[in-house]
Amino acid sequence: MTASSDARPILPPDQSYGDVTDQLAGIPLNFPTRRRWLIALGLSSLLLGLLFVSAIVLFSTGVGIWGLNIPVNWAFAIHNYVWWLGIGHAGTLISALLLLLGRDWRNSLNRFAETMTLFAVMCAGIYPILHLGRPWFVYWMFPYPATMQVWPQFRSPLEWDIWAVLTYLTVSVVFWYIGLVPDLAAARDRARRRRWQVFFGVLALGWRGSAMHWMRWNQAYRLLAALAVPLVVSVHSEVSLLFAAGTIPGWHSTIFPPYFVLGAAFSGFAVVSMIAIVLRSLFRLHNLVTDDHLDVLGKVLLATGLMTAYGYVFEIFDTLYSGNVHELQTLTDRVTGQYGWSYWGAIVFNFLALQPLWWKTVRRSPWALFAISTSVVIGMWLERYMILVTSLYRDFLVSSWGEYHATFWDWAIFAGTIGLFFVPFLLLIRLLPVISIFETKEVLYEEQQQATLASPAEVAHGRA
Amino acid sequence: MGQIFSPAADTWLRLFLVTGISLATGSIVFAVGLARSDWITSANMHPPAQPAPFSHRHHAGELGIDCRYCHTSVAESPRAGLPPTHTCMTCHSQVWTGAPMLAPVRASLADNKPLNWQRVAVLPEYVFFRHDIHISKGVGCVECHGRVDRMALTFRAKPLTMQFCLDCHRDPAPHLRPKDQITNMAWQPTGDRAALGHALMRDYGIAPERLTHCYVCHR
Amino acid sequence: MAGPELYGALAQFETPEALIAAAKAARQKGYRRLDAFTPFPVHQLNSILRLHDRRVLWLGLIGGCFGFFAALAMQIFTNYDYPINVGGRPLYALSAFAVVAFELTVLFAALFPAFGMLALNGLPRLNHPLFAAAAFPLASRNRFFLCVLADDARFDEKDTVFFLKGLAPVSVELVPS
Amino acid sequence: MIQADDIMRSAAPRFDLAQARAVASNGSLQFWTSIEDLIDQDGFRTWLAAEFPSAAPLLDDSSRRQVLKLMGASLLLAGLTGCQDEAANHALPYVNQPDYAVPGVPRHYATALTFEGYVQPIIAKTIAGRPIKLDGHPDHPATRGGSDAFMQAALFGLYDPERSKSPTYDGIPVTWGAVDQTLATLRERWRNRRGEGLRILTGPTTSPTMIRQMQALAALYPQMRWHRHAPAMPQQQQAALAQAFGRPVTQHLRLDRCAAIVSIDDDLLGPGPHQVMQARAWSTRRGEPTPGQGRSSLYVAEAVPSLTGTVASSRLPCDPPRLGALIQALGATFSLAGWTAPDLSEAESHWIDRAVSDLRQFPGQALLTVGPHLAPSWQKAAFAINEALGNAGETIWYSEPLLVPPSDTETLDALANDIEAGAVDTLIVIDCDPSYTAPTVFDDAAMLDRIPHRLHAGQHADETATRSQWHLPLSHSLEGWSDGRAVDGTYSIIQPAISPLYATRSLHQLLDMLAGQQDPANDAAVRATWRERFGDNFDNRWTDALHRGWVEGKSLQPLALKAKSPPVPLALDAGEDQSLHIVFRPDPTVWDGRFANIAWLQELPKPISKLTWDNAIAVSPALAGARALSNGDMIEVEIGDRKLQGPVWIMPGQAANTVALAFGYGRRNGGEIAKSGGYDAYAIRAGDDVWQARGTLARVEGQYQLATTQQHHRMDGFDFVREVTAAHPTIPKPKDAATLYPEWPPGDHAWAMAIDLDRCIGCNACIAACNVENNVPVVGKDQVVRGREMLWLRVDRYYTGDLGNPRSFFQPVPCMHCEKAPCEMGCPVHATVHSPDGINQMVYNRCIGTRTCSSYCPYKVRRFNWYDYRDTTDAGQAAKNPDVSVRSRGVMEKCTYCTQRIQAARVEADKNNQPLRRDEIVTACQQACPTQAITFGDLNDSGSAVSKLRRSGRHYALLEDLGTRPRTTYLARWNDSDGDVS
Repeated sequence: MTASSDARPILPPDQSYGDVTDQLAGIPLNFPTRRRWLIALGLSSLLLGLLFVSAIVLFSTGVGIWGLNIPVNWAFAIHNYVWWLGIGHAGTLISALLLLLGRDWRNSLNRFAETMTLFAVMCAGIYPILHLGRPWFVYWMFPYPATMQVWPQFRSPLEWDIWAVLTYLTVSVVFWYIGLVPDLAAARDRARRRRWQVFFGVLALGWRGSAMHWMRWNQAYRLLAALAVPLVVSVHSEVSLLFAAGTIPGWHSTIFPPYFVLGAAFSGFAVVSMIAIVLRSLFRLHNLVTDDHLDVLGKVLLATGLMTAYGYVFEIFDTLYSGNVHELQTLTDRVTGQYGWSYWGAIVFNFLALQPLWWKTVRRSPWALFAISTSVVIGMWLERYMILVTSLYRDFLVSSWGEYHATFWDWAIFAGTIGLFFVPFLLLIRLLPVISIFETKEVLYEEQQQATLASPAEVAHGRA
Repeated sequence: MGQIFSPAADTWLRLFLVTGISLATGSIVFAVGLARSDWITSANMHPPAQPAPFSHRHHAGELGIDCRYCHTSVAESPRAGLPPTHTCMTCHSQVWTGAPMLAPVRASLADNKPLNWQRVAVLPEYVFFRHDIHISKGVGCVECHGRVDRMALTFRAKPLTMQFCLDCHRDPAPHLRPKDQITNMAWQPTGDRAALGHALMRDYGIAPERLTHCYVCHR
Repeated sequence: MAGPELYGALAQFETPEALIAAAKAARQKGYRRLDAFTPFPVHQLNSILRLHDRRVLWLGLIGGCFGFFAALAMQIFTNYDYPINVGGRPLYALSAFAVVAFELTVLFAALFPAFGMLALNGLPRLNHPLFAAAAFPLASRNRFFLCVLADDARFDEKDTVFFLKGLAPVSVELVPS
Repeated sequence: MIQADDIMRSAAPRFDLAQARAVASNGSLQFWTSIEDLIDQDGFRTWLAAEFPSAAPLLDDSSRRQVLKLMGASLLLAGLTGCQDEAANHALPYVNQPDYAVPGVPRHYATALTFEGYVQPIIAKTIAGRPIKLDGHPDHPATRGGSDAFMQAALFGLYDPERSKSPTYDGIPVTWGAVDQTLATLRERWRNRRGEGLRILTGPTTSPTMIRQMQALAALYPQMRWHRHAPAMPQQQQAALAQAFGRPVTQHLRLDRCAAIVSIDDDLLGPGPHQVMQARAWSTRRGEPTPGQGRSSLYVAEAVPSLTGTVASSRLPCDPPRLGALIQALGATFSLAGWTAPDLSEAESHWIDRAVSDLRQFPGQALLTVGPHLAPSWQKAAFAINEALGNAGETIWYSEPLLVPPSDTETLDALANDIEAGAVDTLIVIDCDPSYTAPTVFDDAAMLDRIPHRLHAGQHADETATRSQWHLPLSHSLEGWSDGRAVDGTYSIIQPAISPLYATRSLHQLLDMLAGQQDPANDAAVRATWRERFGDNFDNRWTDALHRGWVEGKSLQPLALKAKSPPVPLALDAGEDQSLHIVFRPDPTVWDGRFANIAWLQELPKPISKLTWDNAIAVSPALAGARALSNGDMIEVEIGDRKLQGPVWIMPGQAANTVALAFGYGRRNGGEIAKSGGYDAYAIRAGDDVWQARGTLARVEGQYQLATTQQHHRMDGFDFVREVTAAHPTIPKPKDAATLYPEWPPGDHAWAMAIDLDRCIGCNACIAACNVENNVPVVGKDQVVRGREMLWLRVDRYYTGDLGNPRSFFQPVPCMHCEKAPCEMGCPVHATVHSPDGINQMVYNRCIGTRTCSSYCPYKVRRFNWYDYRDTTDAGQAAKNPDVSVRSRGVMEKCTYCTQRIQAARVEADKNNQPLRRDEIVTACQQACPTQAITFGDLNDSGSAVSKLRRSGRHYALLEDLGTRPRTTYLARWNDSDGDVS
């Protein structure tokens, strides 16, 4: 792996491989914070239960239980789908993009970031099915030799969606697992109880860390990373086409793909920061997830946030420049209309709330960063809502203008997906190393190499 | 510490993976096959129980009664029509007057209650099939109903899936016959089938490109 | 000590540097069937142990091409198999097909090398002679191992162990196969 | 529900399977198993099923569930189970097949409906013996095939599951036998008293048979008196005519001859028995104006926005007294003896000047009409002025009265007085509901109870029925024989399209029974009448009349009459009185309340307010502003000491100080749906002038949820509805929208529709027809509130300009069938695609409900089945069109250009290798439209009507610049508000 270009080490180098290994592999093997974990699991399970109940009601009664109507016949289902998927993207970007760029700080974050991706994408993935009028026919979207001889319609952004999301989910799982195997081996070798030994033993597939294995593993891992980056971009661009492909004012714009991708990364990094902050205090990982990490996350958040803000600006410019009467109407409705709160909410939570990040002290303060990240997550949720609803509720013909009011079931299913996200996530941080063990050791190794190369003075400076 | 797994474990693991994968793929293949099987299309299945054991073989085959004698409206109506009890009794008031197997028929006439036949060639309610146009375009009964004249008890002879319909709508020629042979179950083309088919297509003015869009059958 | 069939001799080192030095020495000594085991990838070893294998990358390329053409073929076939006028768009709408084509390209370009890597590495392999070695679990922790395989032409129980001991390892042990 | 169930339970034992089965025939009933349910074959089991109707699986909308449950009262259709049932695995042939019946082939009957005494000639399409579609009789001289919403929905009156199914005494079901016995004793009593105290109350009638029968009764019981009551039909006009010409006459308008029409609050094109005929005539003249001819300008001054006002060249909103002022001004201008010009506001005099100049410009080709509900003195001025202008005999003529006008002793008030005086011994109310429609006529509601013997005959157990000891179920017009005259005087003989579904009797059977006949045949009375009239050539002329749909000859002769010069009108009240003007109007969808139990009409948007399921109190924007009222606020309207409360609806274009109340709601009986909503305007309708009064209104606590299908109305800034003027008679053609897509090979046909916005009067007939033809479900008020109405064809209504007196526009919007349809490329499963002949197909059984199509649709014409809206009960099924799928939960649906009609026509043509005839195919909306605003046809045929219209200068496409290439396009409206289109 190319050496970190940071002058000063991201991790305190005064820790041995052994300690790191025991510390991280120890988390699943003898789990430190059972009570808090159980409480969290309990709460998330309640939400998950709510999801099941809502889904049963939904399937037995119909999507009418939602606040949908004509013209607003897409709302929560689609906009939460976009929101969840966006969150997922950060995981892939962190572990893949930063791997390729050789940003070593990512090694402390990539594992749980990827894990987060998996379940965020899962949450997103169930929405397109839930929102169908006749979900039991969802398999019609796949090309199979049916006796009716009708095939899927490959010009439809929804059809693209299915392929994109499934590809994304599969690749994310593979990428995550391939990266996990050496750590599973480490856990296996640390395990003392038979049950753990078998559990990790099977999962580790008998990884031995032979030089040949490592070489092939490197090729595969970096190749996957190289594929994951364009994949992420494509997936969310494609999701944006779900809207841009329609003629509806407020959707029919070429800025959507980048706009969506950046927004996605933005919300994702926010969630990563939140998880990082919680995990490190939960498992006392301050030695691995350092304030420097938070600092970097803060900077990334600020950067992506500003790009998203650019999106807002350009959207307005675009409309004014086009001068299209319907586009202008939609713009006014967004800013001043019935759902103006979603627009201004997005501005406030996504842009204004971000500004403190210009200050290093804020970036390095877990609490501040956590608060800002939360606001970003909310802000992005509002933004997706705004893009969807404010375009649909007043499209071309004044006569067909309508309103949308989310019902209890809209909220129930949304809350449910949060449970769907956390239950498996909590289970995995309980069962697997939350931070990549071997990559951490690799960083330490490289740092020590640097340290030996560098002059003592700099080293001292670096330690300070 | 020693080995966690015995050497056998690897064999088991591989076995497990292989079976898993083959099951997954196998089930898909199975499902695709099943959809075409008689079990799903209910073609060639055991004839359903009917109020009276009516035999097309006897009436259409042996006695050679024309289909249209009972299914009167087949040429001018979307549906072929089932014979009113009265039609049965035109003969059976003379022949087999006392036959026990005809008791339900007599009862039906007596207390003015229709016979409750079980349908055999059933299409989904969203399929709007029209007998009249098929008859007038030279599609014989046998094309969809099979050799009814050989069925002691009537059963569904063709799958009647959308595929079945489309095959003919896309390439009608091989399924066409002269109008006077429509109800002739036994008819066999003499000479070049293909040539005949295309000649008939011209005569009947059949344009396949108009026959495969959705509203032809669905509304 | 005449034991059973051997897998090889396993030497344990403190640091990657020690391992690298040992590996160099072993090569010079003429050992060819060498393997090293490290808790994290130590790239210098590749050159020292002469490890060359680009098949994983080739698999990626093959997978990509397969996915791309499979996707195109699928979409073009389905559109011509039952040609339907969809919103006046042409049957052969490459711009529309591009999306799925790209997704499948990525999908297979990722799956092939991933599973190829495992297969080439002979994984999963739950039971392996090395797991029997007493010190080997440390290979995933903080120790670095060099193993001279028993099927090396120059392998000799005593000589090899003696040689390895000369490289200042933490320990040396013979691994039964 | 309880009541409904009781009705069924009680009726069930008397249900006659054999009779009902006679109705049934060997028909196509795919829809019966609309998805899962099977129809069983035994009447009793069907009855059981009806006992426990399958409620739609809805958690949160009570009203819809109620509607559907009500549809469940369905044993009536047990008989229909003697049918083939395609998808259920049961097939039930006839026992004896009627000679005429070809299984699965619809039969058409020429017959008629009666409405406010007049007949509406129709063609009834029946399948399997069940009427499934009614349409105007295309050859009838009066209507020429036009429909109105009432005519279209009459079908659902027939299948209304809450119709009375058996006679009841004090609400307890009894047999007709019992009725006969009672009648016998009553007849004895009447005969002894020579009819003293015997009173019969009916609605208005033109039926010769009924008149003959009443005369017969009068002969039997000389003292008997026949009262007539028509709450929604103004009597002032008859009075005015009688006074003006010294004899009762009926006036007839020839709008097709009018170059200029000046209407003082006369809703010529509005709902009512004259709508179809007059709309047809008006539109014929309106045509496509070309310089120099076809000129037809329309000046309307009115208090409440009406359909006529909406299409007017120049509309002037003014409060009732000012209407009088206008008439005075006209009287003065045309120098009626002693008339002096009042002082007018600027707007008023401007309007008058233009109206007068047009009236003068076209002598004999102009028409001045005054609302039939306005003071007779005002109306008489119009007769005189028309005479002065030479319009009499040209654009307006007079004939013998069509309706037998009630003498003063025959009115409802006379009846009330007699009851008061205790002079009434027996009251027989027939097809009329005074205790709902005229509560104020009786001093107290219970007054009826003082009458010893009270019989009520009607189709529902309505308010009057509950006040009568006897309730006798009447047959629906489609079930019984009758006759009558159309508004143009043409006689029609009404033959049943289906034999009675329940143990009901027709009006004429009932009258015969009163005269002492035992169990008279359904057609006996009518035959008797016409045997007399046709004389010896009876059989031929009878068959001919039935076949043709009306009786030839027998049209009215114009009477040569001279109008007495009208008296000088009393000085108008100057209006110091600050109170408001409360005006009463029949409701455009439930009329006087008689249609209130028809869910389909309840959900039909009122033409102007677009409200459904309720009536509201319409106020002007000015008044609303002054009183700080907003839509849905509850207010109390007070006239004298009578009060009612209802929700406010702000009505743009309503006269500032006028408040409009609509009849037909606030029912207390007559069905669950009827009782479901609204206020009862009859409750405060009293005094000499029952059409307008002085009153006050006050805000009261509370908000009321009104269900409207259109929430926004302003079109300023958009050009959805375009206009042409004499100055700019054509719309600039758009440059051909460039497209990246190669053209698809053209099909053998290219279906398209053109809608002439200049002819559309927004009457809703098209929507009603579409709903019936395409099995469009009723979803219930709460679903409409949530924006989920299912109308495939909606009529948008837009305003521009000042809401005090806006220009308003109607625009029917069906699916545009875009050639480059955005919806289609959105669907992932090929569920909406294009056919070679250019139809944007929606394939329900392939739809998985992603709703992408609707999201992408710029016109939002698609409708989604959010719940299972299917009406799976027999009653609901019976009215369904078997040629159209009933859509299940979770699928999208929309206008298909009536593809079932296209397919049927093509098959017929194909069967004998003939090409389709030009303009052969007619869509349901087109067929119903009384003004022929909708044209459908083939673009490949340059001679087709639609192709011609597409070449018109007024032709344009909605949202043209989106490049969707709609096949449904519009003809711009002529804006002749500048006075002159020539």
